[in-house]
Amino acid sequence: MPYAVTTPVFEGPFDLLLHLILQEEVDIHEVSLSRIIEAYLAELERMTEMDLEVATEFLLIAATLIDLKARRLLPTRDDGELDEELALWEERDLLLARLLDCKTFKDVASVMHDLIERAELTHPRLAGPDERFAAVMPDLLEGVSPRRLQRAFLRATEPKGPVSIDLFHVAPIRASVAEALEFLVGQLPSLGRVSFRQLIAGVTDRIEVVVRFLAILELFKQGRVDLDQAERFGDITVTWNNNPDGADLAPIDNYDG
Amino acid sequence: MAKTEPSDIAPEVVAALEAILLVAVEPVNVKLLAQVLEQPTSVVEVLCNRLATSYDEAGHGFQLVKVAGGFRLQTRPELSSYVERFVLDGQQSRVSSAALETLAIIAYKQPISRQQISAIRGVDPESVLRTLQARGYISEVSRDDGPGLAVLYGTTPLFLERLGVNSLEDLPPISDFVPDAGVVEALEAGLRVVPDSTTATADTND
Amino acid sequence: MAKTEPSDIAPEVVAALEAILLVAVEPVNVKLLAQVLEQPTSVVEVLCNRLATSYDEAGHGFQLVKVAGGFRLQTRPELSSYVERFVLDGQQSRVSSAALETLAIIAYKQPISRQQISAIRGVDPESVLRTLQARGYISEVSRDDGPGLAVLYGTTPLFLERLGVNSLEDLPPISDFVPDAGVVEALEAGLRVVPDSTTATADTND
Repeated sequence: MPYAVTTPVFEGPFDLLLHLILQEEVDIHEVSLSRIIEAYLAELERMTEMDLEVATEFLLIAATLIDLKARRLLPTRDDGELDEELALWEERDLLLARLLDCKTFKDVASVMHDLIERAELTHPRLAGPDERFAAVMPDLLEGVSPRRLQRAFLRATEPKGPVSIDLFHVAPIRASVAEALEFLVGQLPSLGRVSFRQLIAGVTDRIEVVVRFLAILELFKQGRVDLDQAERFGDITVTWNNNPDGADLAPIDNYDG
Repeated sequence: MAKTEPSDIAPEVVAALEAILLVAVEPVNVKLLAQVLEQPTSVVEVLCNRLATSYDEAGHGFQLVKVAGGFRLQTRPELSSYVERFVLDGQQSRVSSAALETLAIIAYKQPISRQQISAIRGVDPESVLRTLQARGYISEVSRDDGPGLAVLYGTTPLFLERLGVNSLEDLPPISDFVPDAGVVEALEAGLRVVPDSTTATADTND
Repeated sequence: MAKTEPSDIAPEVVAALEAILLVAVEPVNVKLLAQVLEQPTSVVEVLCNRLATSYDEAGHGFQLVKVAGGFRLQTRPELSSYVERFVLDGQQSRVSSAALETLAIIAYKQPISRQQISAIRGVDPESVLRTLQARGYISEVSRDDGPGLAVLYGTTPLFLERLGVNSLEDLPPISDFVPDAGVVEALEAGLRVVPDSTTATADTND
């Protein structure tokens, strides 16, 4: 039997996170992240009837936030644990991309709501042809016996069992960093120097942009490319490193979309 | 109190009359129209007749006629060949299994509301009801006396005729029904924890 | 053969068009109308639009609109209070906001798997998908060819009918909804990674 997966107030962890950041208008220059985490944990506690999957999602995001906060509190070292910092940016960018998607469709949903409301003011003609045409109507019941009608009734009223094997957990993740890497390694050597914007030309899915960006970071980590960004929010120039030590690409972590 | 003359009637009331006639599936009697429009029945009667005349004069493909104690919009007789062609061309000729299940529920449980059917099938039967009603197999038989005054559906004489039975009593009984092997299996499958590849192919169509 | 101009059309064809629209229970596409009326689709399209305009101008209580890929007769929105008083059963139960958001994702990203929807919403949409499917707003349109053979969902014509739009292209483009710079900035700031000390001074130079 289905179970409700909604908490009374928030429809999932993104919903809460969006609300906290956008509606609460927490002071973003001071303690934003810790306030968000606190509220998050409070919400988690409030979920008395816990659904395991939802709770896991909530926890996962709370953990990510705590991670972000914790690193912010640590002093930066100039020699920098570059890998760690990159990983942190990756986490944040994924979260940000998902939040933006979530926000986009929340706004779409409200427009759809308005469309439905407007459409409900009209009522279609449903009467169909009148009895004068009964003789012409093709007989839909041709070949239907009383026995078959009985069977249809029994089928309709029997308790419903599970109809199919649930393959939810093995459904493919479309945007994979490995695939993006493969694509980039195929393209970059011939391009030499190219802007990130060019590399994502024609990509419409935000998550794919993020994944492609992560792949670039991965290449940077492995010394395959050099990155240069002239100004904040400016375009990033990617330069293929032509003479690496000849080693194959190291295995990479996979990120969940 | 001054008597309302049809000539004083706001155009909106005439438009509302047309709107109601458009959505009505069965002929609507003047009393009901009068109630919804908040006008005296005599005025509504005049308005209906006037509307009928104006449709005739404008040469519309539909007409407003008084049948079975009420007014209804229907197609003009001269155009029946087009309507027949449309009815024959535009529709599939076999009942879908969803439609048959809905029809079976109505046959055995009538009078029954859309909500009740939905509760049994787990699916909103709206579009199926449209089809079945358009085919004349079911009709609105009454209104529930609950708060929503929901429309209750039942089967028609045409349905019995097409099924080749004399009356509803001649349908195979379902009350003394003992679940057969298939149902027992389905119930067991519902309780099974480990996914079983056989369930995917166990769907037996008649 | 001489090209048929809508102006040459016999009044009977227009009347027949009206008759067909009156008996249709679903939006009728122009191709079917053209077939039954034995006219080119371009002519039928013009006739339908002309009819729609003439109904508007004459102030009838009904209108002709293009919805879900076809033309249908429906009541004019301004008269909804009258019609609702008459049609008591037609009330749809509300679509929840969770269902609407899921529906929005499916509408713009179809075909899409449950897993992909979950990635966007952060919530497994299983029960919502079941509800939407039961209502006939979405259906399983295909299978992913990846290893999981995940079911892919898409919206149905009934969904378009409920929204009162003719096709998916009539929905506002998704680019209209991409959060603006202010929102992106707020989110970025809320999820700031860089230690506070460095950003505290860096935010004056935009």
